[in-house]
Amino acid sequence: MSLYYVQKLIYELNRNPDTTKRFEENREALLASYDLTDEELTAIRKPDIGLLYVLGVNGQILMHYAALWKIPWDDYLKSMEDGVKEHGPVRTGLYARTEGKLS
Amino acid sequence: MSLYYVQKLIYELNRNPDTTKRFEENREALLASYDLTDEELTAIRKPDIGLLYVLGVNGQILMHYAALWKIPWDDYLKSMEDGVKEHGPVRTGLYARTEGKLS
Amino acid sequence: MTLVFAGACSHAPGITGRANRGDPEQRKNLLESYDKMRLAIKSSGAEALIVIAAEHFANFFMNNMPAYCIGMADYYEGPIEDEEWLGIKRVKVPGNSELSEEIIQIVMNDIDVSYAQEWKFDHGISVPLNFLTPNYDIDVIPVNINCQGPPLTPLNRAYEFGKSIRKACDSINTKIAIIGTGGISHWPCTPDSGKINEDFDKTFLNSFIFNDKKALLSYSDKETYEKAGQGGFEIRTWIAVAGACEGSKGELWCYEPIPNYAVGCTVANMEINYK
Amino acid sequence: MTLVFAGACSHAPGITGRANRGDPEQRKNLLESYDKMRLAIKSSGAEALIVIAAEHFANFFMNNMPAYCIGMADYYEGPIEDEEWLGIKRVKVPGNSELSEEIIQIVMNDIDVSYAQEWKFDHGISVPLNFLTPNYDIDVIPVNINCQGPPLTPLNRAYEFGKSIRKACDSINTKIAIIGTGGISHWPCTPDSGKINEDFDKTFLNSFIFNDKKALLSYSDKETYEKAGQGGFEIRTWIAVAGACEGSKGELWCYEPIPNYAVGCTVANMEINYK
Ligand SMILES: [Fe+3]
Ligand SMILES: [Fe+3]
Repeated sequence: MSLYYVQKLIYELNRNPDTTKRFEENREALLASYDLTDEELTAIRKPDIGLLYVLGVNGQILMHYAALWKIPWDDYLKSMEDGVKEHGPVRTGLYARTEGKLS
Repeated sequence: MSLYYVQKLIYELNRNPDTTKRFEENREALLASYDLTDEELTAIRKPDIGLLYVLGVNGQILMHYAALWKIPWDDYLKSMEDGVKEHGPVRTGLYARTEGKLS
Repeated sequence: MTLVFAGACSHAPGITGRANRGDPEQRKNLLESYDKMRLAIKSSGAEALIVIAAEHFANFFMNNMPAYCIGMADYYEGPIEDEEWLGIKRVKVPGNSELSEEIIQIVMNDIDVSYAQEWKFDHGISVPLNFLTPNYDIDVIPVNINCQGPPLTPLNRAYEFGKSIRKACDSINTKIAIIGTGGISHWPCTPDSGKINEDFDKTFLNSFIFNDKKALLSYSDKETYEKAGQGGFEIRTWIAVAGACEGSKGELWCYEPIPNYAVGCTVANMEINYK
Repeated sequence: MTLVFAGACSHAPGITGRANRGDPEQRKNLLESYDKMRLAIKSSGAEALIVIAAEHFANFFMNNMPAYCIGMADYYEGPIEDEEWLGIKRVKVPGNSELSEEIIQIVMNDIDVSYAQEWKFDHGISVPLNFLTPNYDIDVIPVNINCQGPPLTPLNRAYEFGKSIRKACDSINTKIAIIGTGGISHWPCTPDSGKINEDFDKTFLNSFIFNDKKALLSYSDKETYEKAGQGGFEIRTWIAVAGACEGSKGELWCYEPIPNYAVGCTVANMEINYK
């Protein structure tokens, strides 16, 4: 179920300016209010967009998180490819069906 | 549609501690972020529980708003009766069907 | 054939929150009936409990109001209300996201359910669980039918929803119990709070016990509201249980109108007719 | 008999946001086709426009994910995206809560829709409106089919949903236009972004144009995902339009695969067969 809370955090960062403000000002307190594993926390803090992709985060949510960190579009796309190389195929969620790549 | 925003405000006050905090600390700024008429604003600020009832607020939401103002249960029930006497029958929403009273 | 128990009961917050304000004899009967249901669920061997409830703006609001919603999380929390006020301690309740997903996939062929990977129970689920699974040792799958904010789902869809839940249960290799929880007549949080329409309740219960589909589906929202109040809309939860057991009969274990609990306190079971 | 126009089109954010990066000839054809649709809606006399869309986590999330949702507000806002990025100015779009409620009440007999009294449009609705109602002078009724977060609604339910919307339109005394907006094949926000499967698109469009129900409903989500990407799940919006016009034929006005817009840009209409 943890993927749910990773996605929820990012969804709320996308949609709720108050959450974004807390993310800027008091990050750890905000993160503590979500049910996240250590690996997920690492991926969010770094941010490791590739790992988040491998953890199953939906691109329609993830792209906004990359934008929040001012990561250019082409780098965002490349991070996902690199993520699969480094961390292995997408583990769960939508993209797990084809390991995150076209068959 | 304005009843929607009255109910939304109260719903968020019920469920979201951040909203409640803003209500305590910076009330007018919070109220400005909802699409409310002057009559609704008056009813919320006072608070006029009876008028909110007449405006159509669902009791399952309204009771929590009364509790936020530390209004005892019996007074809460009486406010609604008084509201109908003062402001006339319930105007919209669920209770408008029987003017807010049993037929 | 893995639906192993079906029943329905009340969930009014007064039952736990204002426990001592009910007539002692009536309360005794109510508690004994809840306990009979607890034992029946236990001895059925149920591995999961579906609770078909009707929440009160705890998770769902008019910004996205589902007619039907099924929980799909590995745990839930509740009650959201003040623990003292409700008389129930806040706990983490076990869920089963995989089982939920299996059920949702099947139900979606008939009924267009929303799903929720997070859910905070209000008294609508926490009160029944307090009596039926006091140790929180069984996976719960919460289900909501919108009985609060019109437009409301038609009664015949609630019946079909029950049938669809039954279809899912019977095609899954897990023993499942179902309870519905709601009304019957009551006027919560309004000037008429505390009123109970015993005639309405008894007529409805009679139709439920005989699983008289035609009678159960004959109510208009207008009639229900006038005779049974806003709380009466919660008959949908009972109707869904009737649908899950179409063709079988039930038994009324308790009906105690307790004005201080603001509702006719009811516990009933429904036989399961294996097809 | 008051459905007066039906059609479907693309909504990719690149169409407005990266306008100049598309091939000029292809873009010209696309814009002319959107404009043809704008004029067709206008000359149909439509008083309201139902947009059957598939949003991208703008309003709906897995905490309460509706299979189907219909807006019920007097106004909406959009786009939620950065105005520069999307190339569309944020506006207030007129709605009609009473008309919405009428439609919802009728649809609820067949399809268990959620309703929403507030809704912020993302590019999924804002891009089509930008071309079809550039002056925002017609009441819009937004509709969402969950095409993002599985479990997804079965395709046959999407077809039934279209039929039910049609039933509602035809029993209401207001002239209504419907458009669906989605896919077809695309891989938004993934490493495969920009890829287009023309074969998949053309086969699907052919089935749409002939309103070949059997072919339209024959896709499994697995097949769609493998051949058409996550974006392919949005075929549900087209299937709903086909359902609304069961038995009639359509016409393909534009199909331009534009990699820089990350989708095969499509505009099609569907005849209305008055029964
Ligand atoms: Fe209730
Ligand atoms: Fe899309």
